[in-house]
Amino acid sequence: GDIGVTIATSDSNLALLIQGIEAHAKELGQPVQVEIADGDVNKQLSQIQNFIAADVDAIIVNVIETSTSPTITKMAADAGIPLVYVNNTPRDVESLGDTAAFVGSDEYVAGTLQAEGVCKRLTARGVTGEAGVLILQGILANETAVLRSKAVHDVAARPECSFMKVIDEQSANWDPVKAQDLMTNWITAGYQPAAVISNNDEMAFGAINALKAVSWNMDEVEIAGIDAVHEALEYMKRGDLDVTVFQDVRAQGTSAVDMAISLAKGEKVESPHWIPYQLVTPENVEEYLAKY
Amino acid sequence: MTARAIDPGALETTASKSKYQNELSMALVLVGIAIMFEILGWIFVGDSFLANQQRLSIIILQVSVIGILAVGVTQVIITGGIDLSSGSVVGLSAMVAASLAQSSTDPRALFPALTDLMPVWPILAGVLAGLVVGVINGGLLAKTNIPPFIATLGTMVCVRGIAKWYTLGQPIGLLTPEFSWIGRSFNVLGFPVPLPVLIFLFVALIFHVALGYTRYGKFTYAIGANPQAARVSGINIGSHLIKVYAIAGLLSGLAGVVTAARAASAQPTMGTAYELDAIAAAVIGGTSLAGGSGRILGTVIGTLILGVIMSGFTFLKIGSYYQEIMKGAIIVAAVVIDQYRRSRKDRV
Amino acid sequence: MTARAIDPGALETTASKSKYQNELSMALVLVGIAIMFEILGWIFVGDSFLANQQRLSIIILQVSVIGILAVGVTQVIITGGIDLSSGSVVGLSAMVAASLAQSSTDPRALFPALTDLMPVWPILAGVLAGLVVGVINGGLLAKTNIPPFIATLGTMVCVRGIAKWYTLGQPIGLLTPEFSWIGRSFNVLGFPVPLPVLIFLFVALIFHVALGYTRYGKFTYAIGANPQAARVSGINIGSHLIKVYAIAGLLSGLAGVVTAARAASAQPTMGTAYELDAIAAAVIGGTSLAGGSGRILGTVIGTLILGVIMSGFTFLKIGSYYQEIMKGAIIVAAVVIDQYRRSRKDRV
Amino acid sequence: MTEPSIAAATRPTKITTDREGPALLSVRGIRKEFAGVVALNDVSFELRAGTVHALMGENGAGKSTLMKVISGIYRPDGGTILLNGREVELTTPLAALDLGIAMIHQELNLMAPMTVAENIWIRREPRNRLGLIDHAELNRRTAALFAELDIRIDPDRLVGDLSVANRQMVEIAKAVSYNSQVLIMDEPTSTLTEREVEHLFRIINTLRAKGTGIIYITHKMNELFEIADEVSVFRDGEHIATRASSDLTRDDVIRMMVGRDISQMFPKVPAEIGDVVLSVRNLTLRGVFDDISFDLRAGEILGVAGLVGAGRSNIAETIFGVTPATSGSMLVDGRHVVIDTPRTAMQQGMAFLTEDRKDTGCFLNLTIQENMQIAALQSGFHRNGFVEQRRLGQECQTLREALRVKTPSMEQKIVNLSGGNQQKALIGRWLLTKPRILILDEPTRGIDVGAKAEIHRMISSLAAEGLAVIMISSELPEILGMSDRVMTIRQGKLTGILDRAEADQIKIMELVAQ
Ligand SMILES: Nc1ncnc2c1ncn2[C@@H]1O[C@H](COP(=O)(O)OP(=O)(O)OP(=O)(O)O)[C@@H](O)[C@H]1O
Ligand SMILES: Nc1ncnc2c1ncn2[C@@H]1O[C@H](COP(=O)(O)OP(=O)(O)OP(=O)(O)O)[C@@H](O)[C@H]1O
Ligand SMILES: O[C@@H]1[C@@H](O)[C@H](O)OC[C@H]1O
Ligand SMILES: [Mg+2]
Ligand SMILES: [Mg+2]
Repeated sequence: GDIGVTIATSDSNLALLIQGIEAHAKELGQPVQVEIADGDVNKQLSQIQNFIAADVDAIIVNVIETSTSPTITKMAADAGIPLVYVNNTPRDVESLGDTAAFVGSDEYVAGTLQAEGVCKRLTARGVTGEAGVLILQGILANETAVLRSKAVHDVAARPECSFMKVIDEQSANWDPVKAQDLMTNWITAGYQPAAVISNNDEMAFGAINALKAVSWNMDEVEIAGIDAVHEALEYMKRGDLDVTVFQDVRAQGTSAVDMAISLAKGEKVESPHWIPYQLVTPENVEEYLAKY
Repeated sequence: MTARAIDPGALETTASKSKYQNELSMALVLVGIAIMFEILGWIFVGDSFLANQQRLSIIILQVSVIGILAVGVTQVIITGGIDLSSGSVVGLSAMVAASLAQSSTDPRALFPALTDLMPVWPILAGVLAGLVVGVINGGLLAKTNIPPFIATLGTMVCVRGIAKWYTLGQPIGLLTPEFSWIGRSFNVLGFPVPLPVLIFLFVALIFHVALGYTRYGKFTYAIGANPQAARVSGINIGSHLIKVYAIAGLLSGLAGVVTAARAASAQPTMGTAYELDAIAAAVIGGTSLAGGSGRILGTVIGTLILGVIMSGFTFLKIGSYYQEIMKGAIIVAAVVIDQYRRSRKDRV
Repeated sequence: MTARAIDPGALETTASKSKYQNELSMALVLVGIAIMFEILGWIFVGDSFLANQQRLSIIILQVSVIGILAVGVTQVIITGGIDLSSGSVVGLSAMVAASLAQSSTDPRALFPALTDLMPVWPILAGVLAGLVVGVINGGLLAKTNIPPFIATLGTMVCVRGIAKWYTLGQPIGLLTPEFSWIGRSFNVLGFPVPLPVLIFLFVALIFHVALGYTRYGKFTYAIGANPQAARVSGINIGSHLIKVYAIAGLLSGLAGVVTAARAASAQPTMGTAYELDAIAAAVIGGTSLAGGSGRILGTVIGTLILGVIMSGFTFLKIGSYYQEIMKGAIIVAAVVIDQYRRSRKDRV
Repeated sequence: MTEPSIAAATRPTKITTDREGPALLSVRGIRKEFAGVVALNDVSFELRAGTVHALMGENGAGKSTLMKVISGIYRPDGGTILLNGREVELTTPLAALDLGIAMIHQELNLMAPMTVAENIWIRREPRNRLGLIDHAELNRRTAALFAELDIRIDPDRLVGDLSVANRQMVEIAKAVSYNSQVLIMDEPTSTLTEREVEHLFRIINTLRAKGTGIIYITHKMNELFEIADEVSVFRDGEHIATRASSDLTRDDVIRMMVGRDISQMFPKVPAEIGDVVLSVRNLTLRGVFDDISFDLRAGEILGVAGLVGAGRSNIAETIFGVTPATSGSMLVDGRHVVIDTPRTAMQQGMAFLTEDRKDTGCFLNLTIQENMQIAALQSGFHRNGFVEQRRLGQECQTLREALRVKTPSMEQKIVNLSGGNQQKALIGRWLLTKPRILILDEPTRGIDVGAKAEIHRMISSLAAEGLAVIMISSELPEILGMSDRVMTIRQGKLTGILDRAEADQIKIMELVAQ
């Protein structure tokens, strides 16, 4: 039978996740049915119930809100259908039981890598005095955004990076245009950031656009994103973006399919299964460009 | 005494036959869409769409929250108004209810002293939160002269902000099983029926009666049909609008409680854009945005049409982008077909 | 012939003075809000809100896309309709324009054969995409009897689906510098003015004239004020509605092009919920959802009020939850104050 | 010239009442101002129980405004109102209703999507033990009320489906149902034909006998002498005088209203009748009217008579393309034309003043200027899409003066005009299109005597210049005075076309009644 897949919402990163899932399933000749929940918990629950009604072999869930995962886990378990969470960490990741599993990457690590990258580059440039940092946050209700931002604060609290001072942080809802307006407002508020650290690449693009619009010297500011989407690598090659973190969502998708098939066969899988993040800087950018 | 005096007996029957004619017409559209999915199901999926008990209950379950909102917004629209805040109220009341429904197993409970409460408290709190917003909406309209669109747009933005501020954006999980019980299914005549569905149908029934058979209902129609005439007939428009919006708020609050119970958790973004679906359900069901006409029965049918469309596409395994494209087209088509049927009937 | 013959000259001036009275009243509210931020700025941030050239231009810049949509939707609302599809059209036309504005440095360009085109092509394509949606909206209303809310809700859902389907959810980046130039600033009388701001103001000017001084405008108001009377007066309502919705669609398309150029990239989700802001701008500016009244000047002021609110809070470094809560409250307050001022004037 | 009254003989004789009875309602020193207009200036008058008190005055004199003050719709800027000798605060319509003051409004004020019964009993619906509305009882009460008033309308019909006249009867029944001490009627007969007027007068007489005080506003002089005990005349917001109607002549009233004499009521200018401009052949709208054929010539005024609901308005609407015919044909200047929208009718040089000025006439929230110019914009007054506002403004101004539209400025919203003045502006709208065929449906509805004479003179002289006119009217004197020929309609059928010479009331009544 099918594997039912429900994805939290449609954004570029998750579109890659879908590609990863669909491509791998096709290779294996495994039919999948992908639904997108548009960020609506109710809708995601209904999609899962529809999958259960259609009696699918397994369900892959990119959960919208980690806090809803216990409900989902229970629904699948009651119906006796194997379940794989992907990308977003479920709240009950430690107690998924034998028929459910998780594959993803640790958001906190992403934020940490990103902030460390910025810290290193600032140190290398010889910035020693107070270095102002602005944080562009994703949707604050997403654990992803919260953990990534928290990691930045934690890195800035380390002695070797303590010259980094967070001067303001606001949410731009993962939206590049909102980020652009926010950055512009920050500029006019008189901020002179040494770094702009963004919860994802697309918001970083917005910040870059805003800075370039006022002919800011891009060498004097470190811009960091997360995801290493293709466009980000191009921005990096041009010297606009300085740090990003490669989240291998396609690999997450591939593993999710594999794990779902194993579970459906009644096999045990290792959970949680972490796909590592990788720091991308101008030094190694070519390597990642080659992946696209 | 009119020149074309028509046999009054004949008229009586025409009138009573045609009372639910619009609803009948829409019900036919609903059946038509369902049959379309049934046929497509046999052709493309080799399976029946309707002969699946579970699916039938999901069709209603997944729109029961929208349906509860739609019952409220139908009344608001009949008065000639609109309520854009209902989706945000779902978010707020879900948060408020959930915050009082946490189980003591959560070490990080929001109000550690208020865990493991009886479900009646979170339910009351959630509904009350909705009521308060509704009274504010109604009060704004009664006391000032601003358009309902702006008043409820304002509360929509504001209430969403409050929902996020409540926990600084954090979701609330680990609710007591007693509370999440509201989201579960029950055996009704041998069928498993989810409680949210029963709540929706119960609410619909109550307000079907209230609109059709009480003064509350007559005032609601009168205000929407002709506010000037309502006023000179002695209706206190302000105080009636407060009632109508308060009820809509209360129902949104209830919808929020149901949402939290279904998910056994609450997020401040819950219910985003639900107001549009709720309004769509009402309008598809024949409620006119010009005010003065509409019925809950129609809204229930409109809600079911949305439910069938959502389930149908998933059932047919249609890619989600195509689903969206077709969902838009079908909403329009449903209303066009309905209008066409009605106008043909008029001509005969 | 009347006993109390009043000097007509004197009265005419009252009338012409009062022609822009509503707009004046709203402008005062705008100024009031700006002054409030100015004062709060000095108290809490120790800085001036207004005495910052750049901020002034940003206030308009960040709402210029909303403003372009609002100019279109104002006309639609004046006919008694509504356009919910404008936000989705922004997404679609941004995608369409961006797909023809990619630079050849992108090895994975969507149409590798169509890179490095002159900006006129993507602009035309984006605007055209909007126009097509607008014509569909208008055509639906002209040919069928469905409410504008449903017709444009349908296209809203449908068009968003098409925008996502276009690249299967992928964004389009790496646009040519010539195209992104539309998002840049220019020197006007020594001030750096972003081109989107000029486009917005230009569009506003054109339709201010069109609504006030052309047959197109007079028919638009007449249809909204009383469609039956408009028909009896010889107006072809169907064909006029097609024009109005086509223009609204075209402007949404233009807004999409501007959005893509500003961001130098396009996502299919661009413009989500912009329709609400655009409608809000029009209604804050005095356009009545009942149809038959409203002016572009008011809409421009409504747009600026939204802009000031957005910038003001960021300027005051207020946390985003509070921002949201207060944004809702201020939108309502602005309209309440305006209504209050007007009603007091009526009494005098 | 005396106004003929066909039904006078059948009407009950007027019940005379004690003129010196105590005041039921007294109004003292009322003042009401709207932006730029003093609508009422220090107005006082008294209404006695069991009398009919007529208010007369030119359009815009302030009659409706005063009534709205008394029924709690407007709050006066000054003055007091006493009911049974006690001062009352009439802050809302509800307060007025509770004190026993009910009103029939000049403009229909009904809830179209609701049924007749629901409209009448709104806020007073009978309820059963459960608190739910007892619809059976509701209909029973309506039936009883209708039986008492001898009205025959199905209580279950939607008001929106009724003809204008029937809606007016519903308004009357609703107002009566309040059993109030004071009943205000603001031009109740402007949409009624003789039969209903007679019917209304019977109702009024019954109420008067029961002691109800009735304020009756009308522009129809003959009604005054038939029904009113006392007459108060208003001019420009001021109360001029109150007299017993028996002490007055028609000319006295007019002199008080207008401040001068008006000699000629229907100054029909004999016009040279030219060629046939419009031929209607077997025109049918299935279920509404059948087989209507007639010719209309240049310079001719064709009066159309019929009872309420006979289908006169429907025929006019079909000729003008509002509701296209199901069969039949039309020729303009001998050429077959297809007229399926008002637009195509206008292209043939037609113009059509509709009967219902609120629903199909006025753009209430637009200015007088915009209301007047809209139709003319179809054919001219624009260059490259731009409106030639100056030229148009001047033409409108000329017409406004000719029609005596009372307003401080053309930039006023038309909703702020008195009913009669709105009607004048709408006539202006169609004259501005310079039509060759002018269809008028109840053209002088709600128009004061002075302006009516003016409008008649205007129509008549336009006809003399070659305009062909179809004039539907429920006022027989108007029909007889103005028409070159009279066409009679009964139940959707053409029953006769009479020449001016042979037309008289008796013949017409024979042809229109069943
Ligand atoms: N809401 C309003 N705003 C401004 N002016 C008004 C308003 N209502 C009435 N008026 C003006 O007050 C005056 C009196 O109007 P009113 O309607 O009382 O006249 P009327 O005597 O009833 O005339 P008619 O015989 O035409 O019905 C008119 O000049 C009218 O234009
Ligand atoms: N929309 C409608 N639905 C049902 N019946 C209608 C409708 N319009 C008109 N009628 C009926 O058609 C008949 C003719 O109406 P019409 O208004 O043409 O009569 P009329 O001779 O002009 O009378 P009036 O003097 O009232 O204008 C009436 O009985 C009316 O009730
Ligand atoms: O880009 C973001 C991605 O990094 C995160 O995993 O989910 C939300 C996305 O928008
Ligand atoms: Mg009047
Ligand atoms: Mg008629």
